[in-house]
Amino acid sequence: MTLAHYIALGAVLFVIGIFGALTRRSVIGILMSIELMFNAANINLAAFNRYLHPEGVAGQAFALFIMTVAAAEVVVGLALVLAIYRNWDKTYMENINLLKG
Amino acid sequence: MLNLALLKSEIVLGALALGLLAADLLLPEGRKRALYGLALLACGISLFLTGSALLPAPGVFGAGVPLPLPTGGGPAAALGAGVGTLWSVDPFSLFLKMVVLGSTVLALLLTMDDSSIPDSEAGSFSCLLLLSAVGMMLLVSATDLLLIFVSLELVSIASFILVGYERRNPKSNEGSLKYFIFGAFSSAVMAYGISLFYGATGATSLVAAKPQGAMALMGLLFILVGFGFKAAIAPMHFWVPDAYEGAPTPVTAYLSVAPKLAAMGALARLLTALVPAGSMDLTLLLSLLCGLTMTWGNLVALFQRNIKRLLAYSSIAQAGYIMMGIVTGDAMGLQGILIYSFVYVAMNIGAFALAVALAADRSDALDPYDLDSFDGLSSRSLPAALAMTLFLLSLAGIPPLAGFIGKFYLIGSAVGTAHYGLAIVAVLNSVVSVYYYMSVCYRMFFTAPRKGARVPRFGAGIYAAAALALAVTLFFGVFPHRLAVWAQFSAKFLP
Amino acid sequence: MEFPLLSLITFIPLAGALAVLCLPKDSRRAIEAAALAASAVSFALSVWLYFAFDRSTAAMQFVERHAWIAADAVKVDYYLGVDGLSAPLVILTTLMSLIALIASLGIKERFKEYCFWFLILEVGMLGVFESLDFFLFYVFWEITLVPMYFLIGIWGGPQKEYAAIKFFLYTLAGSVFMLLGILALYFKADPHTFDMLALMKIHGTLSFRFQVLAFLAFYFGFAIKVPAFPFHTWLPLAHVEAPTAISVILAAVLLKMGVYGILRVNYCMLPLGFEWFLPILVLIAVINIVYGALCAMAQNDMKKMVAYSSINHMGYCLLAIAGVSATGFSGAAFQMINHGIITGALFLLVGVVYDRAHTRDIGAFGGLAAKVPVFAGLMSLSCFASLGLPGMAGFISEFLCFLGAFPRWKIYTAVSVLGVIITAAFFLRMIEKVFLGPLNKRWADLPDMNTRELVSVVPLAILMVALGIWPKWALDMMNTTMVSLAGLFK
Amino acid sequence: MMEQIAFYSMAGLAVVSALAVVTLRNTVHCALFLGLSLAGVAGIFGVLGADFLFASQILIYVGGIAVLMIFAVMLMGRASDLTLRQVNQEWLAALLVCAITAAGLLRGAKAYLGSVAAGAPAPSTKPLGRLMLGDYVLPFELISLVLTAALLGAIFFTRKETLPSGGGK
Amino acid sequence: MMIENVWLVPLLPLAASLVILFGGREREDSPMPFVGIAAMAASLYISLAVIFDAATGAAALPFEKEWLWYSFAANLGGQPSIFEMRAGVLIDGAAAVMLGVVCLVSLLVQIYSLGYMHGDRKFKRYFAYISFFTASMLGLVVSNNLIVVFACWELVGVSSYLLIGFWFEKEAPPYAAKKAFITTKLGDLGFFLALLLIFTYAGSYNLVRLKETVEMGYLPPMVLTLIGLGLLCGAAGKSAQAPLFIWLPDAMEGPTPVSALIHAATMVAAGIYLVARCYFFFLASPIAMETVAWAGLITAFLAGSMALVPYDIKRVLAFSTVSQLGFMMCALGVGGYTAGLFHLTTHAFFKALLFLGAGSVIHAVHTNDMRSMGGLSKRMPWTFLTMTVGCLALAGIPPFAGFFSKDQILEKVFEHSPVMFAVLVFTACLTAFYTFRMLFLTFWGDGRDHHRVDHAEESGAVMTVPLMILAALSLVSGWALEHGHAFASFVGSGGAAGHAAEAAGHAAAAGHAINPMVLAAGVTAGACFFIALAYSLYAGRDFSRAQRLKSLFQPVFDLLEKRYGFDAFFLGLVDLADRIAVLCRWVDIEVIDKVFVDGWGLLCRVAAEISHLFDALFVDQAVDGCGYVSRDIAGRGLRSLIARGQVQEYMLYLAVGVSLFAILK
Repeated sequence: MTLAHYIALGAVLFVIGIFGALTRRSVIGILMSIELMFNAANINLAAFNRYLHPEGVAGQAFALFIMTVAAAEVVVGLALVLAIYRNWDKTYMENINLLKG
Repeated sequence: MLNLALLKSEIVLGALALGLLAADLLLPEGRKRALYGLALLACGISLFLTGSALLPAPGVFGAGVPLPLPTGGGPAAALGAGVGTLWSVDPFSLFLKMVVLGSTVLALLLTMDDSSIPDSEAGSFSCLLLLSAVGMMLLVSATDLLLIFVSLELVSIASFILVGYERRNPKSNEGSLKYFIFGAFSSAVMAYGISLFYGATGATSLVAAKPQGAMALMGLLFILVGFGFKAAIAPMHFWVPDAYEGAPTPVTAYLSVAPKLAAMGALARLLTALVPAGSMDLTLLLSLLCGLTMTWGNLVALFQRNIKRLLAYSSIAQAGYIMMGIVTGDAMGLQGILIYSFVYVAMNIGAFALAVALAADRSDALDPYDLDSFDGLSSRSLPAALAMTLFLLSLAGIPPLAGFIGKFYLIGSAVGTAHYGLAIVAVLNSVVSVYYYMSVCYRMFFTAPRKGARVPRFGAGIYAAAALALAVTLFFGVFPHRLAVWAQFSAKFLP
Repeated sequence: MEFPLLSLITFIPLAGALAVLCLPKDSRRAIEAAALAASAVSFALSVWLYFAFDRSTAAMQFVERHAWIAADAVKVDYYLGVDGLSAPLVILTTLMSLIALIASLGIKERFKEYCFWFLILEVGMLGVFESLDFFLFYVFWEITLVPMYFLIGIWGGPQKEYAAIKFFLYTLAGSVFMLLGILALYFKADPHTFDMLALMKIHGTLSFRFQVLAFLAFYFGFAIKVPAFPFHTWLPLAHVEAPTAISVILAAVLLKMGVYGILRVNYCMLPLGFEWFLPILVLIAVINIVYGALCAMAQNDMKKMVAYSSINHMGYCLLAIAGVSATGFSGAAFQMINHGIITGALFLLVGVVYDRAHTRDIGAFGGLAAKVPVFAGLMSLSCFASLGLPGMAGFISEFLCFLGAFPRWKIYTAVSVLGVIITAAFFLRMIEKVFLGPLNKRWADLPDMNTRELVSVVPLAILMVALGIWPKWALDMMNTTMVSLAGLFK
Repeated sequence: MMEQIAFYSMAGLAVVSALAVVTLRNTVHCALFLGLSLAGVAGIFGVLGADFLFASQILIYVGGIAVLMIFAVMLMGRASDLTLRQVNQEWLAALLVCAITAAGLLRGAKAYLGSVAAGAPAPSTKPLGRLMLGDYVLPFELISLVLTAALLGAIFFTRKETLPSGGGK
Repeated sequence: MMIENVWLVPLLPLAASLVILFGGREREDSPMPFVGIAAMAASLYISLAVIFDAATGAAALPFEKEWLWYSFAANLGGQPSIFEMRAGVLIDGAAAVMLGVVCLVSLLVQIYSLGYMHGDRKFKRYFAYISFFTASMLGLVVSNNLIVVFACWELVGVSSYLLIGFWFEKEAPPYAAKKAFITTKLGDLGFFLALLLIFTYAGSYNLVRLKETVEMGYLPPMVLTLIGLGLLCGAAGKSAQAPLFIWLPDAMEGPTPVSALIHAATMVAAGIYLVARCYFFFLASPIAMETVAWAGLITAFLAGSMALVPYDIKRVLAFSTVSQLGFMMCALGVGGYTAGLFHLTTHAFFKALLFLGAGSVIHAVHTNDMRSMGGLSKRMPWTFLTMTVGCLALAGIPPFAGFFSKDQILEKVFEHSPVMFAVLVFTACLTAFYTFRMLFLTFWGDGRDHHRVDHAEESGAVMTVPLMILAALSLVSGWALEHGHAFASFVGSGGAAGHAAEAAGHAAAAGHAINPMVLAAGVTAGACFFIALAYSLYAGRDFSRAQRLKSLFQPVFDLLEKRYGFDAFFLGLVDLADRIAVLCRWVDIEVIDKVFVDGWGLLCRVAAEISHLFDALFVDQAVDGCGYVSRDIAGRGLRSLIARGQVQEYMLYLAVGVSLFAILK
């Protein structure tokens, strides 16, 4: 197994995440896609750490931080969605359209 | 070498922010406003700690004697500055920390008189505000991508919540949600970028990194996206108008200044650390983004009829001006970033302060922040109209106001480093910007007041904020020497 | 420390402005007194400047220099001084400001704001002529814009808002390029400096390409102000819409800032660029003269006509500068003063008639000379002065302008002499249509000029005759400087 | 060989589930597949020998985030969600963009074809702990502030409006 | 010595004019005119004293005295330095003579005006203008500096403007005044260019120094020619030479004494005087000389012919002036310096006389139209008598003044070119014809308009006495001055350029000189013949013969009445200028403004629209969403299917950018 495999895997996940983030119609769908993107980053970090820079664990540590941050974002995001859902029963992105230029 | 003591102002502020939460529980329902006072106090303490680190800096607060050049740890250490594992407390970051704290103070002052945030939420609101301030202060100190990422996230998450603080205002919700989605997306992109960067360099530290190769470049690009989002650089600015319009106005004022400046500061540090070291040249990309940011912000601002949106777009353009300093990267440009940050806080929040004051009278209107709030202001309150005029002119960069000094540095550095195209774009943009700034003046001076318009009342907080902002705008416009010397001193500490 | 004469001249109006701001809106008398006093003291000090001015040296006089910003990247001095080019303009500025202020005493609405903006404007104008530091120069240059915007926009005519913003944006567009030029020069100097006198000495180190580009940047800024063809179209609009006193200031002082800049900066600092641009400059000058005059001839609005005549007259200045000779420079410098006085008077007089008749349409009048002889006399006098009648100030300067340009540009000068006759034609036509012939019954009870108007116009009338008969009073101030200016690159 | 089997199975799991996450209509299914995909990623961590990361991934992501998502979906779901298209009309453009990005990234990844792992993976829990409480103590503490802020936000947004708050609109 | 005080000559009337203008109130019986008359008398006294001193040799001519006027920075010899502009007086013979003539005529005109303008509302102002007019002319005469000459030259123009347009309440005078000013100004352009050339090449405006420079041959011939032509241009404007004479007939709209002044001494004389004063330039350039001669010749003939047809008494006189000025110009052009100046002098007297006489007539009958006159000889004997003297002088009948001066001119011209001579002689005969046509029409026969003529009365002494003085002068001046070449030697006493050249010319032309007696007799005979012709045509009750003649030569008459189309030509020119001006105005508003100002704005606007559109696509959604949220949730659900997700579009856009960059790098 070469590093390239891992990086390619990360890239594919990342791109799938982007695709989801760009196309999902529900906020939660977007959130899920973004989680995929974070995971892609984590795979990269872990793989790089293992293959290129095995002398420390900085990459893995970073991945942990990313995980936590992602969790925090999910919390805030879901809370926000919940609040909006409660207010107006809307979880679709394009329905949120009050502000105009 | 942890040197956590260097970060005493952040630590104290963070602790006090949490303390506010505790105080929130203790205070009875009717007395919550006192928390604003406590928050101000916290900022004051932090400001004092930050400032005291600067006190020994000659030529800044003291007499204008020549500055010692920073050589190694010598004078920097004497300033209470130093380097931790992931951060560096140096005059550059100290400067920006004071800017951040200053804008926090002003935003708090505005909040005290703004009706959009219920008093019962004062505790959590000011806690979040202070937390984001902590994030920014660490952001400008950070020398490692890890710390940058985490502090940026702290700022972002606090901001998402702050924007949505008018819970029952659909606009606020919507702004917050858009801001959140876009913020999360760019965080993810940035995280991915950092991973690539880590792969290419083996470290996340800016100090040791020698980025090379396509992967590192791509990593940097993705990291830039994160910063661009935070600093609202076009084309990553789309969240700005909605978030700004939806947010409670003090938050808008705050967001239009502090995170932007902090991100710019961090970006400056990042790029000065990385770009000269590596073999890649991001100047073209950066100057394109810079020009685009200025132009886009200004052109779209021409159409706005809502003062918040207008200032939102104008703040995009202002970010573009500041970015010029990053593009050029020379001493003058870096000083320009600092000077402009400093004065930008004053003039932008000053303008917002007046907008808040005027909107307070328009609770009946469909849109209290419509530009027609300004109609005939000069006949209702000449001082207010003049103050607003000065803020706007300063934003437009008309001398002898402080905004000009900053812009002068930035454009100067562009000319000095032969970025003539960028300089021309910048000056043309400031001409365009005059048009919409003046359209506000037009309403204040040339039109008759709306029927039933009253002499605007200023709460103590708004009054203090506006007065402070005005004083800074005027004083540093006419006597910019101290500021220039301070910025010069501070910018020298960047690598 | 020497007596800071120039600072006082410049900043006394600022003190006046602040005083006006502090006075309550209703106490009109006090506001009038404060504004007039500030302007008058400034004028009195500039009269002192006139007498104390050393006419035998081309060096800067009354120099004041203090460090302002002393950072490494930007070193700016508060650096004032006048020489034979700027001193007369300073005096002109204080004089015209005082006169315009007197003329604006008739303003009824928002008088306090008016005085405030007006005095700020005066500060800016004076500063432009006195600054010897580029940064300071630019600061003052821009300071003039904002008050002008408000003065036109609040107290102007029907299209005032459009005129105001057009003026603001257009001149700002010019001046930002000037800023680029300033910065470019700054970085070319070693050590970097904004000191204009020092920058005059570095042209030897500047490449041709640089000089051309910098020249264009500066020229763009100044040409809009002059205004030189084709950047002149803001002027008629601004003039027509501006209130009388502001038209006066606009014509008498603001336009001079452009010519002053071209002389002081483009010529002195960028000789190669100047040389390169000369053929175009002279062409522009001729167009200004002939085309400006022709446009003026086609106008029915008196104020517009005078405005276009300004374009024509500033063309003489440009032509003279294009001559690159001591004579030409003298001519240009003197023409600036004279144009200020004469056109100032013309605008005042047009204002007088507009105040009474509420129209400026030339065709709407007729035979007024019988009804308002004093007005007719002063107007005719000013018109004749403006068309360059000998014995009046305009003649000497126009003549010097042509004389200065002729050795170098014979054909162009010959063509631009045509402008003289066109000028004569439209002024005489105006006089004929407005004052002569049978009295238009509509104006049967038009009152003649009142004291306030006389007080504002008569000094100018006296000056235009006095300077025509005895130009020594003005020329002696300039001569040495002009000789040294012309000798800069020999 | 084992490694390869493990890698490909885990990678396949992650990718296929991820595709399901972004394409399926039923949001509940999406959330379930997200859990699977995250678990696949956890497997990759395992293959890489990042033991602590593996554990955290299972605990935090699969056990926490994915479950939270499912809850949220269930809470807010409507009948129509099951039938409506869950993809907006820009999917083609998005696909194009993704293809381009993927091409760029994969091209970059090709550079690492030659690099293979040196030695056996060392257990990482201990060094991670040292790092977190050593050099990384500041970000570590900062994360707590991030979580506090997120918590504050979550409380704020989800709290029912109880009292008519003073001064609010 | 009075000559030391000669600078007072122009200044006294100037002071007087200021005093009159600003002193006292405007009244019909204001005493102010006497200030002017007194000043004029004083000036006349000084002038006469100067002439006397010079004639007796007590004062040496030329006399020059100058003061520093102002100094300006100039590039002389390529080196910038301070040039001192000095101004002062330079009196040579010609100047002295002119001083006397101008002062005298002006004094008489002013006295005459006391009667003529009596009762006018702007009585006082009139005298202020007249004094100013005279002052300007005197300044022009005495000045030694061409700039001052030019200044006074222009002031003459202005004062003529004021005086011609004096009755500005009427329609025509203002127009005529403007026409006069602009037309002369047109000529002045040439003068102005000449001035520029002079300073550029000679570096001075001092006449004495210029003369030295020119005579040393420092100036290239081309330049000299151009200078000469420029000066001629100026002179043509002021002295109403072809084709710039169009203003002069219109200038008759002014009060008649003013016409007298303009035509006799001040304005039109200025041109001739200028050419004489700058004669050294012309002498140095044969082309210029020749042009002067031809210009004069053509003018003389054209104007003389045009004078044949009008019925306006002043117009006839006006054309005659133009014609006579042509004579003078022609004389100067052929080298007849003395002759030209001599004719200028004598012409001043008899033309003033004729105009004042005509004024007297007009004053009496209140019309200019000669068809309404006739038979006035009985009612206005003094006027008739003096005017007859004038006419005889103008017609060149010996021993009247005109004879002598015209004779000299013809002699000179004959020496130069027989063709020109022939034309001039013919013109001289025409002169006799139209002069007497006028005289006969006015005074002979019976009154055609009894209503007017019967009420005509002889003017008062204040008007007739000046007439008599002028008549006396017209009678004797020619003879007296011709006697012993007094005039020639006096004019030449300043060492004037012309005189020396003339002496040289005499020697050269001695070969084909004409016998003076033959010439005199021939011309006189011709003149008499034409007078007789005029008598036969116009002396009768009606002028049926004249009408028949007219119908015979209708095209010619038409041409003459249309003034050879010059007026139409200039009007067309003005019209053209107007059209160009309107075009310019249009270009300015529609093109320049749009391109250079609004164009930028438009560009900006377009760019802004584009970026706004972009933002609007994402931000606005072009859906009026405001308020729908709370109202219409269910309906939105379906509609939202076709709506687009903006946030994702932002991100899409961003992703496009990033990915493109990723590929490109």
